[in-house]
Amino acid sequence: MSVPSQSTPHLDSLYQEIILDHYKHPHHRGLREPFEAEVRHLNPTCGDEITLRVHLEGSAADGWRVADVSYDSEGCSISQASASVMTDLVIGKDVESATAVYDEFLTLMQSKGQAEPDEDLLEDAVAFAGVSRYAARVKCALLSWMAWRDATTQAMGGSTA
Amino acid sequence: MSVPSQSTPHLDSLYQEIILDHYKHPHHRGLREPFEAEVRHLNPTCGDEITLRVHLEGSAADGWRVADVSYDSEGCSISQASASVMTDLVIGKDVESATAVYDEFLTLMQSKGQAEPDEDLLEDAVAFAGVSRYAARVKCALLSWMAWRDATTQAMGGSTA
Amino acid sequence: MSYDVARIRKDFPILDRELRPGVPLVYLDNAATSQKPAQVLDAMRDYYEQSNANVHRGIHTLAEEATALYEGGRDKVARFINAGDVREVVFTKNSTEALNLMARTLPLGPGDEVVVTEMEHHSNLVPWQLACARTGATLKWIGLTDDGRLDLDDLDRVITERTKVVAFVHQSNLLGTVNPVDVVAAKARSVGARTVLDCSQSVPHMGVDVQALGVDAIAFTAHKMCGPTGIGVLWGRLDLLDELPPFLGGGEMIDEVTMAGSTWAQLPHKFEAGTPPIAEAVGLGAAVDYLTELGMPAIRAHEHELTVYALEALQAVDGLRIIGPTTADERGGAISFALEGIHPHDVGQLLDERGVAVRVGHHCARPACLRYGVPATTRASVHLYSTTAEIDALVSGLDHVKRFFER
Amino acid sequence: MSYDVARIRKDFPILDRELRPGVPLVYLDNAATSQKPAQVLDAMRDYYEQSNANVHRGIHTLAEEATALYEGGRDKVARFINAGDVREVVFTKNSTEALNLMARTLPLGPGDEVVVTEMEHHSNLVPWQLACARTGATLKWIGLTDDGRLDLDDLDRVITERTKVVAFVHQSNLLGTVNPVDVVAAKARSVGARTVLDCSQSVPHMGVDVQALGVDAIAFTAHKMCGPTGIGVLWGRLDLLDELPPFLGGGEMIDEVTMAGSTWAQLPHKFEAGTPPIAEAVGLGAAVDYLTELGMPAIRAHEHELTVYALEALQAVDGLRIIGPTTADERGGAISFALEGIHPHDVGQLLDERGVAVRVGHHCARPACLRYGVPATTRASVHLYSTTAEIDALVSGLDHVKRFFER
Ligand SMILES: Cc1ncc(COP(=O)(O)O)c(C=O)c1O
Ligand SMILES: Cc1ncc(COP(=O)(O)O)c(C=O)c1O
Repeated sequence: MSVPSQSTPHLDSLYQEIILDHYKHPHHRGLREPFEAEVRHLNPTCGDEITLRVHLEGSAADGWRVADVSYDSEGCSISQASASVMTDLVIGKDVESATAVYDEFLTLMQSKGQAEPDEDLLEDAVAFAGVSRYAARVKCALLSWMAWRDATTQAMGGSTA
Repeated sequence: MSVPSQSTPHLDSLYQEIILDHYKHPHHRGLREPFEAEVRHLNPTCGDEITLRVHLEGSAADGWRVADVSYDSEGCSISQASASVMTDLVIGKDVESATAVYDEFLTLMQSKGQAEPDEDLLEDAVAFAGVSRYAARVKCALLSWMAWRDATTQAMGGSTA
Repeated sequence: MSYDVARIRKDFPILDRELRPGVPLVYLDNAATSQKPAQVLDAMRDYYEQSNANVHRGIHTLAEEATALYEGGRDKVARFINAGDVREVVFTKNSTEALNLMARTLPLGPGDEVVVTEMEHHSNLVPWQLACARTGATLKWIGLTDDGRLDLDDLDRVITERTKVVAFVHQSNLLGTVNPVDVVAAKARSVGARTVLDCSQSVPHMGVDVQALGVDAIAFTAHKMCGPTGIGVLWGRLDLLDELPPFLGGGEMIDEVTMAGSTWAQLPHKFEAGTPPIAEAVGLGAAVDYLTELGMPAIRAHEHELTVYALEALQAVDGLRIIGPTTADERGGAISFALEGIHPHDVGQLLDERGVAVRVGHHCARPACLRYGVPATTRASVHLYSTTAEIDALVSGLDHVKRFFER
Repeated sequence: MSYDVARIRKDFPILDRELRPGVPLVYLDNAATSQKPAQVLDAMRDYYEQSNANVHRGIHTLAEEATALYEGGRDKVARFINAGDVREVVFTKNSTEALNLMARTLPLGPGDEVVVTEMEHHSNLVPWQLACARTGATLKWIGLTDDGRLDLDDLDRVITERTKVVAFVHQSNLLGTVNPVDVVAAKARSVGARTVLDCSQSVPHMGVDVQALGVDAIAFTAHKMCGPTGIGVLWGRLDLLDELPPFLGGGEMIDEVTMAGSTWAQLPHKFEAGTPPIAEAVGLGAAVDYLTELGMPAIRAHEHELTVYALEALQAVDGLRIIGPTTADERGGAISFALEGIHPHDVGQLLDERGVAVRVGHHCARPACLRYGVPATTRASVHLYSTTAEIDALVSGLDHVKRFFER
């Protein structure tokens, strides 16, 4: 039998300065109007919670643009910082490009510390690379992203991007 | 941890000549009339089965006497021989004395090979002393005795001896 | 790299045991439970000595390791049976719980019918009897032929538009029969019934591919496949398991709980209430590794050879009648028999004296015993480490038994 | 022969582990699961290497040995909790199954009421929610006081003539609170309700005498009391268990089976369908021997000392708030707390960096977390091998956590 992780990598790789900054000074926080969809997501293991609103502009024909993402959340530094970083990354993008970022972030989180993140696409979110090594924290980092994805799908009328 | 029985005692102590004799030439076998109670007992683990009838004489006031015990059974040598020996021992006795034999036999069977059986009371049934060492066979040896006890209680109108 | 049974036996410490001085163990009770290789015992011990923690809810190192090891066991099982999705693998305490889970949660009502077979183990019969009693559904069954096979002539009569579930055994623990899963499953599918396959005796002895089987759910149990006691597996199609209500309630199987009500976790956790059998999942994973290393086809070939050998040797014993198929086609290595005039209890006892461990009784398949007019049978059953020498010891033991009672 | 914790720790190989070079394990997650002494691991390994067989149905030597060892485990458990009759001890897969068994089989119907408390573990809450949803009964609960105790003022309001079952926890896994069983049980008895006590956190830490408790049934789980995963215990009064219908159907739990219907085995087998956790019962028996040897009063005294020490040390940490009783009276050694402005996840993660294993989250007691206005807590919990040095490591770890987030 091989024990999965005899040695935990140093925590600095989890709690990057960027993460702590976003945690202490979150961006785009608070619930705003207008919005087309609001969702509440919950991480039942740890009680992390987010209520998130998405405001889109455009149409199915012309394409959708993420006009605003607002949220109210409770949780650990990882989940809080992740929400802040996520909003930075998706607001202002068209849904297709934002979804590409989402996909890249998801891949990174599922990589168990093995992926080489795409810095151009992920920007500040590369700081979460270390989180992917901590199975129990991956859910924290993904909470806001999942909520965004869910709300966006709803806002587009149920069709997937 | 102590392993319960590193060495099984020689089987001759289980398959005594007396047991084999009763097995091959069972006494009092067959279902007869008259009878006041008939029961069917079953050992679900091994499929041993007995249908047993009890005919009593007497009354609650004057005491009951075991006038006849008849049975039809299927099963291993131990259960067959035990039924034969049991009928030899109880038929003709008053219920109280027969119950004393029953109690003694029950004690012997639960002794895990430790008891000193009362030969005067048990007669041929002392041959079953070795069986008490084999937990899985104790039920075989007891099947007919339990059935007799049950039928006798019924025959006396539900009152215990 | 041929199949080297002498080398394999070295992995199983218990096979070296002498019951009494000079009386080595001849273990032919494998259908009841298998022995465990050192690899499995080591994996569990390592888990307890290095990583023991409760799973899922913790973020400390041990909890992460324990979770990875536990879920690693699930991954291994999923690969072993070729599950399409690891979430289809639910850990239970044994096969019996897995079958009860299905019988409790599949929707049934008055007018519905459940079909089983006359060769079911009680664990795939009693749960359906209870389900029918509870819901008002009716239990029907497919009968058996004299030579120990499903009576397929019954299929069209028994499986009808009213049939909601067909639950049947892949390989019979009493008769050794391997059933034609495709035929029964196709018939069930044609009337829209769900199929539940009891694989307790097949997964340990042949490659089982759930995607090829064409059934909706299967159950099996670790202790018969070189794994530990205390853990079994329910595999079910994701869409089916998703539809079903929860079975047991408690920790781990919930999403959100308030005093007023609760919602359920995702699969497979919805069906895993409470602390799961963690060390046991690690042990089962190691057992699956062990079986995979030897190769299920090689194991099956070895056991098939033994079955051919044993069937021939046993049928040469005077007064011995096989209960079940008398040839090794579509049949596994559990062989039940009756010895003329000698009760199985006596057979088993006298064999034990010579170190030969067989099972006697109705083997939790009493209806099939009744069908063949025997209250009980003697059953010898092989596994991957069994040898022809052990079969020889059985046969010479039977000669001894006969002499003993003829004297 | 005083309580020598240094010597005791030698029995637990995992306690010597370094998570990383120079970072020894400080295991304070005992309420989630305990560690296992070598004695328990040896007993299970010996069982597998020497006597492994399926129980009850066999007459060969291994089967007899396995049965004796399995039933020996039951005898030990019965003595440990002072059961009046060994048949009152039913082996389940964990506490959760034991509680589900009661919730499924106790008769309930519309108009009936089930009473729980707001501090229940999900395993003693969700089964009753499901039972009420299934039967039309109503769930009510006893609330909590601000200092983490049952609000006994609720008793007369909540427990009424309509109450059929009162299910409550002996010692809370979240708050540490030890509940006044006698008061609640007396009230329940006065209205003719059955009482089910969740002893998952009490049996491992104090002497529990079922005849003295005055309840009808209790549940506990081996893995929290130095035993293996994969086995739990339901104890119930013989007359009550006798009345109840079976829970799971299958092998071992039957008396007579035909296709048309079945009858049930005697207790405890009626409730033990399928192959039971055999090695696990052997391990639990060894755990009980281990606890008995140390002595439950000595264990309790040791843990009480640690609790006093920890409560004082933790309350000296600035910004730390205990969720639950702040003194060690009527309280065990599971201590939940909140650290001002720092989420438990972050606390747990940073403590883990220093080798300190604590649990964070709602601890499967979400309603109680909601009651105290916290989504989650950090929980440190001791066991018989814990030391004041480990408490010191926790407290200095918390200082580190605070510095980390204040920088
Ligand atoms: C109070 C309490 N009840 C019930 C349980 C459930 O025990 P298990 O998960 O072993 O079924 C636990 C532990 O998880 C507990 O602490
Ligand atoms: C065919 C079959 N089904 C079900 C079972 C039940 O397995 P378990 O006792 O592990 O639940 C067995 C073995 O006992 C079996 O042989």
